[in-house]
Amino acid sequence: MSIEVILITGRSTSQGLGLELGKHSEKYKRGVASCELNVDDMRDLAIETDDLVKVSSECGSVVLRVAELEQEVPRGVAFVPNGPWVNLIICSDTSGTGMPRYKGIRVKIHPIEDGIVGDVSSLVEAEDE
Amino acid sequence: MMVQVKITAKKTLILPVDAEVITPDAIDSLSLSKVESLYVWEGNRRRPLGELFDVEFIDSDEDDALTLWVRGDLKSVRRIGSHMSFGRILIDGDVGMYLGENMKGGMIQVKGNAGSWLGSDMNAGLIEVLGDAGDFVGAPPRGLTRGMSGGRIHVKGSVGNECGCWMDDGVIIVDGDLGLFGGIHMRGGVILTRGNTLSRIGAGMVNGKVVVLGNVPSILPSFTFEEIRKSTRVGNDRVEGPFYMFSGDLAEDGKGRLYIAISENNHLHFIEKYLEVK
Amino acid sequence: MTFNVTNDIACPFCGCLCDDLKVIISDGKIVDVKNACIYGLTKFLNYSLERSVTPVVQGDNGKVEVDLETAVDKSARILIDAKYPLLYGWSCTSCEAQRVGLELAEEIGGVIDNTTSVCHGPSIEALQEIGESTCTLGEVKSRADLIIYWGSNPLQSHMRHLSRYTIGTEGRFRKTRDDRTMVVIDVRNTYSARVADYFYQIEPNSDYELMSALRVALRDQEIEQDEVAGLKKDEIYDLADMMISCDFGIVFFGLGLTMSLGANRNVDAALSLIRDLNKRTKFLIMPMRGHFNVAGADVVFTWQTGYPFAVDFSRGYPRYNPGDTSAVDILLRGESDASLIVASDPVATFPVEASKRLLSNPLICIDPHRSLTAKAATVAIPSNFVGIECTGTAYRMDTIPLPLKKVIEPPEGCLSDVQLLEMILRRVRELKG
Amino acid sequence: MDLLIINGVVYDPINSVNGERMDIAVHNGKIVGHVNDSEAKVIDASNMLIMSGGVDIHSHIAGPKVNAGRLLRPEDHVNDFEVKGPFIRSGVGGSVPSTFTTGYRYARMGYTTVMEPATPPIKTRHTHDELNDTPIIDKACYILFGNNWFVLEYLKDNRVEDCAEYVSWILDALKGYAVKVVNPGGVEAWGWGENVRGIDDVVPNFGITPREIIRGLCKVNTLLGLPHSVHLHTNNLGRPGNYQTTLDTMRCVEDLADVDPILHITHCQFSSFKGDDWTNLTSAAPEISDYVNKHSHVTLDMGQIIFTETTTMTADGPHEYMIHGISGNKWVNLDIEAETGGGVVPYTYKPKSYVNATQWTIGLELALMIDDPWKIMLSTDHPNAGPFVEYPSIMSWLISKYARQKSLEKVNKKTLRRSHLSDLDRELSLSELIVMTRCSPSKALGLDKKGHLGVGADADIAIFDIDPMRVDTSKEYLKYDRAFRRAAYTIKDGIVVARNGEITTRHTGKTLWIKSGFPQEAFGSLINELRERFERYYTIQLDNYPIDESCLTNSKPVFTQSSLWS
Repeated sequence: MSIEVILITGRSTSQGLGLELGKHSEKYKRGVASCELNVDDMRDLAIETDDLVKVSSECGSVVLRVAELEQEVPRGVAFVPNGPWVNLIICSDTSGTGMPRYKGIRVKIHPIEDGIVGDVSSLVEAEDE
Repeated sequence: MMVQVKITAKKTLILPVDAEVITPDAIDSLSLSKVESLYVWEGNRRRPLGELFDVEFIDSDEDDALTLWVRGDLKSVRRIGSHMSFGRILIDGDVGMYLGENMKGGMIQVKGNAGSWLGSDMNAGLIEVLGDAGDFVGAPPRGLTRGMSGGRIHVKGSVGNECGCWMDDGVIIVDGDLGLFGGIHMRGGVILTRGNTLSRIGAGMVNGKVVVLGNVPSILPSFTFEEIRKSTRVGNDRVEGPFYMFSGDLAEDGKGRLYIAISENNHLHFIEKYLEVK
Repeated sequence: MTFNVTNDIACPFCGCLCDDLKVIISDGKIVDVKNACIYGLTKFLNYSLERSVTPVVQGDNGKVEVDLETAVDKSARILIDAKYPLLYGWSCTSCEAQRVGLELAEEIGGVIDNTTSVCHGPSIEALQEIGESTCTLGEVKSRADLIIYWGSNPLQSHMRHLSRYTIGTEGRFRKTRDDRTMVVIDVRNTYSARVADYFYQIEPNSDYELMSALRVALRDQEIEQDEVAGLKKDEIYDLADMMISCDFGIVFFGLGLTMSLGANRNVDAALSLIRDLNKRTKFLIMPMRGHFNVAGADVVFTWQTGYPFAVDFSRGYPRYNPGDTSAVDILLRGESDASLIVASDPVATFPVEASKRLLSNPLICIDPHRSLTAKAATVAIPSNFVGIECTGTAYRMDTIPLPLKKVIEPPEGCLSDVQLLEMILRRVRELKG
Repeated sequence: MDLLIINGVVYDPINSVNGERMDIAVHNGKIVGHVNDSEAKVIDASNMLIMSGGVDIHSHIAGPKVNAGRLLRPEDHVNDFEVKGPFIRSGVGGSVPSTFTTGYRYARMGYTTVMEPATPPIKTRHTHDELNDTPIIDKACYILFGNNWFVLEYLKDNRVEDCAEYVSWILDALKGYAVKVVNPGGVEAWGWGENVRGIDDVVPNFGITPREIIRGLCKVNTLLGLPHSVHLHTNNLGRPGNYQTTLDTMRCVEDLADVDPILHITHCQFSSFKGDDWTNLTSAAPEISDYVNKHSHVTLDMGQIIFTETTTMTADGPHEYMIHGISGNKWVNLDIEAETGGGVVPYTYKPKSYVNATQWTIGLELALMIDDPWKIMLSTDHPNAGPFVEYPSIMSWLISKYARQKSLEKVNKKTLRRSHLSDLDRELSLSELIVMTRCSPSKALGLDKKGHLGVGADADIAIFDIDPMRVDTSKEYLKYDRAFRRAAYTIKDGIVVARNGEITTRHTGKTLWIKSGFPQEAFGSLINELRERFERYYTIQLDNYPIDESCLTNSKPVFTQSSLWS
């Protein structure tokens, strides 16, 4: 069972604090490798807070933890804080403006039982030339 | 007896290569060694053309204009045909950005895909791309609010965003799809796309015409539906409709016109109720 | 236990650059900060938690700690050999360091770009075609009776913006909160939306359509569609009336415009809307700049090279075209063959495709944090925290320049960005002969 | 390193030397009587014209407004750039060059001192950052006071001495050189999108008129003994019929003048319009020059139009919005809290445009109809009326009737019929031209070491490859035009910095500013009195407002005498 939503990325308190508390801290990972969904969408996916979901766009996919709602998220929208995890599904094409599309991208979300949230240092390996 | 010049990239070029000397104007009436000693830039190194490209003069019996036949992996080779005013350039594969920028005449044909800013700020001449093209087709350099002022660009594939940005005049034909903001800030000229478009076509246009034969997801609220038109002129030939004709962009008191093929856009049929009222 | 308090400290975190902080130090450690928000407080109290002090070089068999001269020499050699080096970051360091960075980029024929290109770069690309009617924040404090936050959530990203500059202030001509109206236009019902007088919740990726409708309403023409961007036609007319009938209105816009569908053109429409409004009343607009000195990076880049970011020196003179010479595009096309990252963490902020390319070439990182970029770097050189351990100049989001002060000594042997960059520049010139 | 320049034809009007063959000796950056020529570097200036380095009294080269112009117009730079060289940093030109290029291009033209005429106090730190990156030339900045809330409040209550103390503190704290006034009261009204019409219009919310602001600041200027007079951009600038306002402005301070001029009307061309609207715009140069000829308390600079594409930028926010309305070009507006405003709009002056052609004649008529060259200085209000690199074409128009005639053939016919220019036969002599480009600006700025080649002067020297004895300024103006564009030698502080258009060494000029003679504790009480209002009007802390002298790479304080504290 999966749904298609519009992904919005942005600042969050834990993301902002993480910049100063260090990006290797557990607090940063818990706060930033997370995804907020509207209550009705969560019901459709039969998931609750702290479950894991796989979020995939046309450029990649990432496993995130379903977070408690810090601020409101409308139906059909998902909110994920800026950070190395969400960057796994952000496309690098900037259509000539220098700015990749960080907000308003179409993604599929489905629950995933055995997924694990990647550790921050393992997320980005060198491009194998 | 006209000479054809064959220019072949020696290796895969990874670093950005500025090759604005690859034009008939720069090469005309030069000896082979002179052509090879023209300078190009590979990243921050200035290199003679001969170091990166094999140059060959071929006698051709056809008496048409000087032709440059450019081959090899040219994806990162930019500004070919820059400020060109006569002759022809034939490109076998893909080619990099700014192809034919500020072109004043002559013809360029690309068998593969072209990068962004294709025919940037073009005044005259013809560019034909058999594959796709990037963003900002015909657009001016940053900050200028007058773009392509003439000439013709025909892309058989699809193009990216802001095709024909700040266009003053000339014709752009896209057989494939048109990206976001097609014809943005247009002041004149015509854009025809046989494929579909993304949204916001004609945004900010003050004049000029965008003709779409495929599907248009939506029309900006700052355009008003005028009437249904049977056909419309693109360059010197006619394209059959029927079309919904919109005028705008009202946000700029614009007199631009959008021709949207009715057959592919039944989601717009609701506007026909305005026909009786007008 | 001796306390000493340094006053009027500028906070090196976000574009608000609040300069009324009081930093309390006891026994050589910062123990408290008055007037700062949670981000500023956290930075001052925890800046030295996750930091390295000695340079590290990626040897054949793993990382090796080296002295500064070795790290500087290796960095200089990487930069000289590179045929298209990318120098990126610059927004979280001082203007003085940015000036040395520009001289280094020119010396090695590289491309220098700052974090503007993935923040408000599209805003500048739009400004360069439309212009911008703007002001400094004090004009808002003194005169503004209509304050609109569009695609921005200040209570999350610029926590003291409301209390220091807009609805929470007492201005010469706006004494109380009732003299001002606050409007939020956003996709989510955020903290900021909850304190607004009016909240317009719009559909994602529809800012451009809403602005088109507003500009039609502004010209007293009819909006033909019943609903635009998720708002009823009448709501749009009401918003247009509110904008026309105020004495002094301002729109603060954030990454909601620059990062969603239509990035630069969303800002193009916003700048045009504000320009047209000036025919009817006094209206201004201001981007909510993120990092504490990203505005300074644009200012310094522009006065030295004529261009605000994405400046290519590869032909010995400045060239500029975002989409060609901007960091993410260069990395996506795999065109750079080395990189120097200063005061930024692109491995954590860039899309994965771009950051992978960053790691597949020699990478030099100058940063006080133990960031992802620093951990992956070929040469990682730790530096001081600007505005805490060394002085400098920074520019606020409305380009007002402010002095950054030194409140505490840096660790032994740890130098500032300016000193490190000057050492590398000197070494580059020695090696080039 | 000593320098000996021999066999040159020297023009030094201040020391009444007008075309004499003489040698000039330089030691330690100063002009001296003689040097022993065995050690000195000798420059053979045979058949060459020698004068002191150029002094530009009004040129927007640094600061927030100028940088907004650079940012706004990448298209202005893309085709005009300078490549990195042995002694030069790379940069871009166009109408608003980058800072390095600005310094080099002035030096190549033989200019050695340039004044940035408009910086808002709260952003002057930015202006000094840019001046530090403007090589070779000496420089200073004028600080904007005409719409400053503290100034308006002091002068409304006629507290002239308190206002003088405040102005002296600002100049000292922010390292400024002179008092600049732009559309006094009008830019404050622009904070609400309004303006003031004439000098007796009351400024909304402040109950004071431009006349009172101008008179108040002239009194302050005299009280503080500042080297330069008040530098004024008049109300109603760029509006048909504004010559009346300009005359009223000059009259309203007549009674305040004693020996030295009390007021400098800058870029006066823009303030000398007659007629009711653009269609019947005519030149008011006769009226303005008649008044200036009959009085000695006013100096002017031209603001001469060049027919080219340029970028207008001024603190006069409402004026720039008007230019946006006329031209439709992109518009930047920059209102500054409690102090001033600003605007930037690209604009192209066309010879075929009746208005632009008339503006072009007004500037030249002013220069030719004002008899005393010490009262009218050469300027284009760079880049507003045109870029400074075009000064040589203005010089040609001034010294040669034929040069004017050639350009008159290209202008709008209606302008040709109506303008006085075609029947003005006066041709300035070389000495008069040198007065307008070096001597009178130095005198007006109180720079006694500049503008002349007498012993003790700064060794800022320009040598041009043209023999004034043999080449006639009137008929062979083209040769002078070419010579003035690229000095054969430019010498700054006794060092050869440019040679035939090539920069030959790295050099950083001085930044001049007025060190107040006020005792520090006097400032202490002023600051305490200000603090409460400052916290209310501004969004930065009062103690972060001043600039430390260490922020200037080459600081040169200038000391003044004032009755207030001696």
